[in-house]
Amino acid sequence: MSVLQHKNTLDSAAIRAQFPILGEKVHDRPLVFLDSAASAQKPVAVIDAMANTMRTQYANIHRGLHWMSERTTEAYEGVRDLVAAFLNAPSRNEIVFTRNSTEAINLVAHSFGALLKPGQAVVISEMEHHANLVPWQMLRDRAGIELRIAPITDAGDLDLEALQTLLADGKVGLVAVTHMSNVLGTVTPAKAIADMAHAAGAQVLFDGSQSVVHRKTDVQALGADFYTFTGHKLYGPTGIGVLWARKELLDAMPPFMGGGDMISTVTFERSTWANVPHKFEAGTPAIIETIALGAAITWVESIGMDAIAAHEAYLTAYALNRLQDVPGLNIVGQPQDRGGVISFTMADVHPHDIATLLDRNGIAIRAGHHCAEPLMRRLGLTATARASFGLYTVKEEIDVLADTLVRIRDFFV
Amino acid sequence: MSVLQHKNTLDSAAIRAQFPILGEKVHDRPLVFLDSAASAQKPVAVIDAMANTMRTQYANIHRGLHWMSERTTEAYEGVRDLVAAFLNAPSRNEIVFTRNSTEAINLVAHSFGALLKPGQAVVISEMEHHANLVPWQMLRDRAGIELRIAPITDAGDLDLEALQTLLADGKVGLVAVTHMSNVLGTVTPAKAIADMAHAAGAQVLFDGSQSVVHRKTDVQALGADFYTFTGHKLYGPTGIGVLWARKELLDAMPPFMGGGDMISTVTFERSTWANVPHKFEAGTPAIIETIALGAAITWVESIGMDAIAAHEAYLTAYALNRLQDVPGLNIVGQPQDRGGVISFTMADVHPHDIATLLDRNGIAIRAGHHCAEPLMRRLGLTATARASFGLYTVKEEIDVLADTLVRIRDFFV
Amino acid sequence: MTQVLDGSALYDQLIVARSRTPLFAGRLEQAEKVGNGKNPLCGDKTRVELALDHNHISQVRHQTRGCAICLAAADLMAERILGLSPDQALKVGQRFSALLVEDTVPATHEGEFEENAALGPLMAFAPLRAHRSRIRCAELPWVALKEALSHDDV
Amino acid sequence: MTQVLDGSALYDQLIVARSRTPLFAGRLEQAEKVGNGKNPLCGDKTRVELALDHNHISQVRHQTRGCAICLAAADLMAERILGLSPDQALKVGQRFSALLVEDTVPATHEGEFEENAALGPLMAFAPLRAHRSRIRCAELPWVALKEALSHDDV
Ligand SMILES: Cc1ncc(COP(=O)(O)O)c(C=O)c1O
Ligand SMILES: Cc1ncc(COP(=O)(O)O)c(C=O)c1O
Repeated sequence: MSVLQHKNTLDSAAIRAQFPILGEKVHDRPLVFLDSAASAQKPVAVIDAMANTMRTQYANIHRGLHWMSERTTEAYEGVRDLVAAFLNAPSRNEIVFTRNSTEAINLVAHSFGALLKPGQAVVISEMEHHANLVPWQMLRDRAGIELRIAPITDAGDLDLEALQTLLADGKVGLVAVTHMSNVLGTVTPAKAIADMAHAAGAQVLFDGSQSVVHRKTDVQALGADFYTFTGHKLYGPTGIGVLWARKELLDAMPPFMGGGDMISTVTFERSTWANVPHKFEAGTPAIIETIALGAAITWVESIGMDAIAAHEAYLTAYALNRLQDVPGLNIVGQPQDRGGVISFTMADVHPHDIATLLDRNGIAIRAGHHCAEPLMRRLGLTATARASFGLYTVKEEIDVLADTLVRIRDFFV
Repeated sequence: MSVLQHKNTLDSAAIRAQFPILGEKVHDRPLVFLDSAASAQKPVAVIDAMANTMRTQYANIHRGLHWMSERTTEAYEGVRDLVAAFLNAPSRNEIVFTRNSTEAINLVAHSFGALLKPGQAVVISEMEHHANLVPWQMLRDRAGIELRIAPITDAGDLDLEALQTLLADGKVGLVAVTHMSNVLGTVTPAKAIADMAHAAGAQVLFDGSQSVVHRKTDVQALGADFYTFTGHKLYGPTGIGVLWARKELLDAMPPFMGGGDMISTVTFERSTWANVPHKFEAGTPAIIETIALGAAITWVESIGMDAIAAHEAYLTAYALNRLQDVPGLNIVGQPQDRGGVISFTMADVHPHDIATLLDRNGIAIRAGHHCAEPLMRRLGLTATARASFGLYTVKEEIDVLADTLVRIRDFFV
Repeated sequence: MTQVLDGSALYDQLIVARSRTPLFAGRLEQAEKVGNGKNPLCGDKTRVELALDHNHISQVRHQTRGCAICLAAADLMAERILGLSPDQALKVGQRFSALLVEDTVPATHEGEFEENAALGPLMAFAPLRAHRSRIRCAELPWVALKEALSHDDV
Repeated sequence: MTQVLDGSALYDQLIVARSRTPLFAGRLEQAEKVGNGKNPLCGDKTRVELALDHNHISQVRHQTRGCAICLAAADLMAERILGLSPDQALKVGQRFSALLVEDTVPATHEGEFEENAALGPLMAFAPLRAHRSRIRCAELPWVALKEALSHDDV
């Protein structure tokens, strides 16, 4: 059975009606938003959750003894339960709220990094987003940790044999790889990677920024030790991200930032830290955004991650087919398992010109190095154009994309 | 002229109408919200700015070549101009967006801290919030920096003579003190502190979390080198704060977190950093919240910081008067210059019981150590009750507070 | 209390009275079991001292620095557990926790809670359920008790 | 271009033509002034080489790897500055920047811009103002030019 035979199981009209922005026009054309991998649009449920919090029930949390503070604390802490269930984490106390995925990874590089010893190594892959690369470089330069790069195959899959070789000397303390590439769409074989890492005595971190959006995530089934994601790609607000880690690791790690709420007692001489997860949440957190992330998760789950995955698999297969027919178009990467992200180039047309001309026609895609410069170098490119899909994307939008690409090519050649 | 003669210059009815939450009831009583120092309520202008962004104009910023991204980038970067003007900063490029004040101070402790040498010292004061204490302890323990504590007087003012003594040996690299105490309400003599610090070769950081809300801030007139504040206390959303620092300092400081958007070029071997302020803004920032912070600043400035300051000075004087009449009530601190924050204790009634009984009557105050445990110890207390005022606070609310406190005292004694 | 002050439901007269004049405050001359509870959020603390006689609590004292809820909870706990076996005392504690945390007042589960686990005057704390931030004030003495009873020796 | 593709206003025929077939691509055998421009955001880069004769630009070549806007901007810049003095060339550059950044197309300020600063074919880039993220593509060659002219020697 070809993937093209997947039934489109979502009620797209009803879903799209939940996203006010999808009714907007851009350059007098209806908006075709194919840049969800950069950041997704927000459903009414999320917009209302934020507005209602600010309109009816808001105060600073945790230390307040009054009604508004108690209720806001409950709403905030309730999202920890939602996120734990969303990731199938063993405990709500393993959920740390951060600004975004980037901060979550920096937190691990700082605090778990402090437990690594000079001479130990961290392995990342050739297809990492800068968010899962630069923090490890900074750790390397600060702490004498070796940084090893697991190569990818020409098809855009992680080279597991090469990874095995990198793990062989037993020096690796952490394997930190993406669970889904934001450029190639590659979904990595997380369980296999975790097993290899664990067999070599290493912990494993998955950057789930892209993948949690598209499929059901189960950190226990994946064998993950750390998992990160970012709210704004999951139809939630900006300013909120998540680090999940095994409690035992969080307990052992020193705090990242100091301040209110992360302490147990403070004297000028010495402070002691609050329990996990609060040890890692210094200062007033993104209260309103966390509550809205909860609304996003509840909303996405009401649709169902499996239905979303099926819808996007259908769309992706359809798009790969349609784009192959565009003259001069070259799809970058042929991974074994791909999420709803497609990078491409076009002979004789620079990706920036593609993006601008699509934009003139109401179509939003991304062009550039996608915060993955070393991957671009590996691919021998300086930039690609990238179309990415969300649960609100429909087949007709892919048709508009493909048709417009044909015209752009005609225009330039 | 007594402060009680100040005219109440704000149109309080019109202002209160802008805050939907002020119409709520708590335990069947109208909400009297006197906990703004912990976090302020949000006007419609802020709520709408967030909702409108998500409804009509949103995408990830900086790297997008399409209309939604360009417009969102403009809105986000426009707030840098607004904040620069709000603080009278010399350049928009000196404005770094953070999650909150806590992160801003941690950023300085990490990145400016990296420029300090073992044996150098940082001076803080006895009345710091944990946010301006714990990061410096962590720096001390990590980098062999000495942490010196400038005492306060019994009235709750910074002891300038003692500060002078702490600076005398020329080892101090940074004086980091609050611009307004969240417990005592003390407004510190920033210019005098800056002059003393500079004369001793030290830089100076002011924690403006409380003070920017109440008065016009001019970082140049204050002679500040670093200044921090937090959006949620300034009637803005959670998840957004500000670090201002002189460009020369920001240029010299290494980055705090690594990731997308803060780099210039990345190879596996080496990355180079983007220019200031982007060097300090890794990953997708709190886009929606930054835009809403801009709305908050515009709204507050439309009322006028001077009018707000006058209103709050009037309220504070009125409250000090009214509270003095409550039997058994003791106001903590008599600083020379006080913002709209009053801490108090009551003979025979624990602050927590005060807070709970006020709450039963619809009145929200805070009770506890206010994230300033060492200050509590200095004052010989474990907790205080604290009432704090915002621009929407009215005299009648202070009357309700004072009357209810009399009844609480009767209830317990 | 004047009638305009709302809070009487929460601060039962018994709570106010015991916080003002505790009956079990102080220390034992010969404590066999000691436990401490501290709430880092507010600095409140309590120390519970016990003496046992034939596996029954024969004497209790507490030293408590805290709010009215915490003080009264310590004092009423002391009164309630006097004469119980350690197991019975801990069962009362479980039931007290359930009272504070659960949405409905727990009915006596048949068999599960014997008569000795009845809450009696501790029911005065039931309205705390509406003030979740204060629940730990009432639980603090029970935390100390648990610590006292989990130690094998002093 | 078919009529349904919107973008003709932005991608003037001149821009498309010059990006496809640049007239000033390549290197000079004896460059007196060299400047480089690089856009780290996208990796586009350009190298501008000049020869001067009696303080007038007598030869220009550019090597550009970039988008159509950047390529055409480099080529049309080369054409425009040929024969100008360095000062005149930089003035054209200023005026070009103003064209891209300001909300209204800059009128010729009396006296301020001489005839030689007229933009001519560079006016093709005016619609870029509506695509702010692309402005730096058009400015890149001018950045390189500025660098070339600010060096005292090669
Ligand atoms: C004086 C002072 N500094 C710092 C902070 C920390 O602010 P935030 O929690 O928003 O980081 C606060 C507020 O809690 C404060 O009052
Ligand atoms: C794979 C991957 N990792 C990390 C990130 C960083 O996410 P954020 O910018 O929200 O921190 C992104 C998105 O930009 C991503 O696609």
